[in-house]
Amino acid sequence: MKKLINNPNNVVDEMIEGYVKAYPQYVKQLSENKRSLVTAKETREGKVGVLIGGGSGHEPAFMGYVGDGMADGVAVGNIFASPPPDPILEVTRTIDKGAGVVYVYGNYAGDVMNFGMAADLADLEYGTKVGMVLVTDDVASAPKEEIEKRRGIAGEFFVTKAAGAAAEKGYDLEDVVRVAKKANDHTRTMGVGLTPCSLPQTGKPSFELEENEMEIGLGHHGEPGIEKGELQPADQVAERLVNDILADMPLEQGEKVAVLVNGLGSTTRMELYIMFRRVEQILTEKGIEIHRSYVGDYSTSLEMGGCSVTLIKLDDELTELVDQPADCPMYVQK
Amino acid sequence: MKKLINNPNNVVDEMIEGYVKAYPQYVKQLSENKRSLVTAKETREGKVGVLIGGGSGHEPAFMGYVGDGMADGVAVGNIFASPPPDPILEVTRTIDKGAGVVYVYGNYAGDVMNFGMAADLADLEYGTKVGMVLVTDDVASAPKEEIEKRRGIAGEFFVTKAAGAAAEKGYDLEDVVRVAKKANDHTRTMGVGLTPCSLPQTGKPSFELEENEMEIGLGHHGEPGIEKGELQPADQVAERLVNDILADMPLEQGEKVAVLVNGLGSTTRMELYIMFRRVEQILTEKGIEIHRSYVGDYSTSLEMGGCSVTLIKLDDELTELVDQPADCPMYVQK
Amino acid sequence: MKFTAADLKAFLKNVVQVIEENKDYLSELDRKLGDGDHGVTMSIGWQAIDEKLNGELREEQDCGRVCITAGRTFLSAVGSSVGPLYATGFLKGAKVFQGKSELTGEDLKDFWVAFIEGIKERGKAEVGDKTMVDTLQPALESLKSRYEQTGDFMVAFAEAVSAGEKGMESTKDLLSKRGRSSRLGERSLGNQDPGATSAFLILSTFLTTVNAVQAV
Amino acid sequence: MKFTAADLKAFLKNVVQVIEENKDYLSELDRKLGDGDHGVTMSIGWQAIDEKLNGELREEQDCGRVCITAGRTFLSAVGSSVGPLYATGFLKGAKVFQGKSELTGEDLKDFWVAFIEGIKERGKAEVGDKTMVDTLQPALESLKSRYEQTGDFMVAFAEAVSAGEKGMESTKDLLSKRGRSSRLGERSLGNQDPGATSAFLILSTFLTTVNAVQAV
Ligand SMILES: Nc1ncnc2c1ncn2[C@@H]1O[C@H](COP(=O)(O)OP(=O)(O)O)[C@@H](O)[C@H]1O
Ligand SMILES: Nc1ncnc2c1ncn2[C@@H]1O[C@H](COP(=O)(O)OP(=O)(O)O)[C@@H](O)[C@H]1O
Ligand SMILES: [Mg+2]
Ligand SMILES: [Mg+2]
Ligand SMILES: [Mg+2]
Ligand SMILES: [Mg+2]
Repeated sequence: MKKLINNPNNVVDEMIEGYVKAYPQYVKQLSENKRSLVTAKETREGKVGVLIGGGSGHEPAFMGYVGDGMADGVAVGNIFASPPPDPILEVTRTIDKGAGVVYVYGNYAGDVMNFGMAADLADLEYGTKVGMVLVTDDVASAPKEEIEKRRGIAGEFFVTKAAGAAAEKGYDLEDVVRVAKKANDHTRTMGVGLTPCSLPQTGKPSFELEENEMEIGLGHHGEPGIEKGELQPADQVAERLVNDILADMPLEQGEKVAVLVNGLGSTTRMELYIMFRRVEQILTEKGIEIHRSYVGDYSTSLEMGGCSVTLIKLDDELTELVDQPADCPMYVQK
Repeated sequence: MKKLINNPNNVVDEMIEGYVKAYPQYVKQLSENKRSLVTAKETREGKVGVLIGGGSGHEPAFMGYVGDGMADGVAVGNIFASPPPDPILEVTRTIDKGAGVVYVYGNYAGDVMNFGMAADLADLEYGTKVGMVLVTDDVASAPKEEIEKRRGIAGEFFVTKAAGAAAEKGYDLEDVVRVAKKANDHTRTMGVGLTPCSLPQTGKPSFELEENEMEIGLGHHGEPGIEKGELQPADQVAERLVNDILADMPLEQGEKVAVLVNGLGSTTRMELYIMFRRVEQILTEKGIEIHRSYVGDYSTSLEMGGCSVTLIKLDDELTELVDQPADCPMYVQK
Repeated sequence: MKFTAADLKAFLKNVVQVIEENKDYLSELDRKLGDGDHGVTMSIGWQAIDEKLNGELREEQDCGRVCITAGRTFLSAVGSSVGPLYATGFLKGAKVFQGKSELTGEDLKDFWVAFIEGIKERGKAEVGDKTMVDTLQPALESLKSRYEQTGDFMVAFAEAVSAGEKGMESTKDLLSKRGRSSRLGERSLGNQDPGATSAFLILSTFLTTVNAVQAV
Repeated sequence: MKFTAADLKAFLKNVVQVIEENKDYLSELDRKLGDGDHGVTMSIGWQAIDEKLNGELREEQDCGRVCITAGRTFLSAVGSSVGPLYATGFLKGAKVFQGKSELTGEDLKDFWVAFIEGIKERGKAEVGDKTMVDTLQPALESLKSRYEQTGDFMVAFAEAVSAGEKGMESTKDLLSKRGRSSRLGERSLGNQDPGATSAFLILSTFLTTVNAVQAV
């Protein structure tokens, strides 16, 4: 797989270097750990800090979401690998403005351990109160009975948005954790993979699919999904994804959602809008109101082909948080 | 090539349908022609209208750039094909607020003829004054002696930005045309292609490159470029692109630019930031100041792999216009 | 010779079919030189004309109106480079046919002269630029001079088609100067221009159509 | 038996090499079950340890410090799942070695017990979950019981490695319950767990290292 890179071992550091140089008005690198980035703007004393992070290769997630109304800092890991505790800890110390820090991250074994260790150390070494919010939106990753085992994928965007907006509005630690957890509980994602990505170091495709196949429920790192099958027309794929979500999180007529149709990397916007078109039709047929829509690459898997559909059920509080402006390098909302 | 679509003949209309449903707060479809989109907000009487358009398949260009501070309307063509005069004309009529309309479009035979016919008809049928701004930023597409033959590629983003910001600020028709032409004169782009795209109707790759090859100067529609060669490390590719630009548009120490590193479709943000990293180093070494940077997919070629580098030389007027906020479905700047 | 509105529509129907048959070939030529869509574009445009032929043109007897509808329909359906070019051809040609439901050899000659002149005017390309004009211009010259000499449209048009074919083939050895492929320089050598090819297909389809009418 | 700080560092060096040799294999196993990076991750981590071995650990004689540095270095370099797991192993093991520049068989036994217990505690995985614990737990049990019976580390550790190997192989027939592959369900059957494999490589490399020391 051809890539515009230099030494494969340096891709993450070089990416971060470029990123920081591109947006000096938005982000800065911390001194001890170049994988630790925080907002370039002074954050308010007494504001709850929001910390995100995870493996790289998902850009804009996670580093693209540092800025007003979203996260105050991010710890960047190797490709598809949780960051270790050090950079998490350094970010934590920097963004703690006396009101504690909330960690929002995906429910993966590595992230759970590394963020967990960082939280323990933050408490031990600086007495920082840390709130933990695990994202578990991927319906395909475990049955409903084991919902706490589910992984976090594109829906993390909404959870981060809720946490970031709440912190911005002056919620305290407990309340930021509460709404972020509510956002997670109200969020479901189903994805479909068409073509693999490859790690720069191995150059090998992350999985194999025939020229006419798709994989439903494919993981965000190329982990095999729940069902391989013949590639269907976009309308049918959209129906499958939405129906799986609604089976898991039933929505009544009159309920309100925000929708995210997320590209995994190499899928065109054209295809994403064609997918969105059918998602909108299905929801409208069921009398579910779409309050706001997001279509584009919000959380990718390198150059993987495919997309995911995320629904977040909105109550008044979440509606207000979703609507709040944000200003980050890779995502701006007025 | 696998795509999430329905009938290949309907991709453009279905994309537009999805797009309009996703952003009712931003855009609306006109009644006579579903390929005609205008901003959903009421535009000011006496404001110069800015109209963009061209073939589809370049999303976010062009339809993603309708909104405050950018274009008032867009005419969408078939994939890689200029829109015919009808939708251009309908948009023109709708966005003319008495101060005339400026067309910003790429210098392609088809666009020149279709936009030209539309301008003639607008004058004839409604007496609308139309200003024409042809974008010609692609250095690779013709030698400097035939600069007027050059094609428009990613640099159209800056020309649209200049025109849109100027119109927003209340410039008159002549002045919007003047600054947009200045923006074009100050803008240069060089691209590199790694992997082809395919039209939904043919499914055939737009060109062929070996697994270790890249093509410098590749056109935005897969037109062959000026040089095929072995794939180089990102740093060398960046040097080649920037050097070709600077050979064509020399920049003195102390001069100021905005930079756009644009992905062609399937190239990851990671790669784009690695490219940007070297672009920034080269410019900084030469004492050229980067006033603002844009990195991402701003003008794609379906799922083509590769990227382009655009520099716009900024004087005070262009700096002000580049800095002005914008609020469009696929591009927001605070 | 007598060429009726029905024959004109039969010609258009034949083009629809010829374009469908050559769709992939035309796109393939365009992939070498341009953006690979020429067959797709021609197909979209001619399918739109086909719809009109099966619909509102079904009873139309005015050859001028048939051509106006064909031109406008083609343009609205495709835009692109060939939209304005072929549409202008049909619209200019329509003036010759205006109000007529039966066409003489002289009408047909005048139609094609207007058609080609219209395209040249619209696109401003010249012979040697590696465009459809390389097919159309020699066809035009041959048509005019042979018609002048013989007064026989059939003879003149048959020769025009041969001249157009040679012109089309000549594009293989030309450097691109117009359209998307002009950036190619040397690398455009050896490849036949897609528009020159579709223009030849249209001319030769007209020849087969008139021949068939003649033979009846 | 006498195992010095130099021997300990030789062991770590050997692991560096074994991991490099098995990098692609480990990634290949992870591609089947997870995200395909296990070999990449292990290589990054062990290369970082290698740098320390060639640098600040060059003169270090405290076996405890060697293990602390190895653990912290590995963790900082990789994060991931295996970062906290193997790092915890080394950090817990370091306590056993603290202040010692020569290690007895008893020390080595205690080290591996602490190492494995640490990993189990950190990851909370159980035997049968299809993780490295499937290699480590049987190794632990075998090591403890055979050492109790024989008092001979060499004998006990050799058997521990065999038990670990069987455990590793057993992961082929297990359904995933932990880590990235747990979503796979039935489809995880037939594939050996990458972490179970790297854990076995580490154990068996220790065995070869002690054997070599012994042989001198
Ligand atoms: N100015 C022009 N005059 C005449 N023919 C032209 C001109 N520009 C382009 N063409 C013709 O158009 C053809 C390409 O058509 P098509 O692929 O449908 O449009 P596009 O180039 O917009 O993709 C070329 O092969 C050439 O023959
Ligand atoms: N909770 C756990 N306890 C023990 N081992 C685990 C646990 N979670 C994952 N592993 C091991 O980690 C291995 C995967 O490591 P690696 O690929 O480097 O990390 P990641 O899964 O984060 O990509 C798995 O094969 C498994 O053996
Ligand atoms: Mg991983
Ligand atoms: Mg085209
Ligand atoms: Mg073309
Ligand atoms: Mg892994």
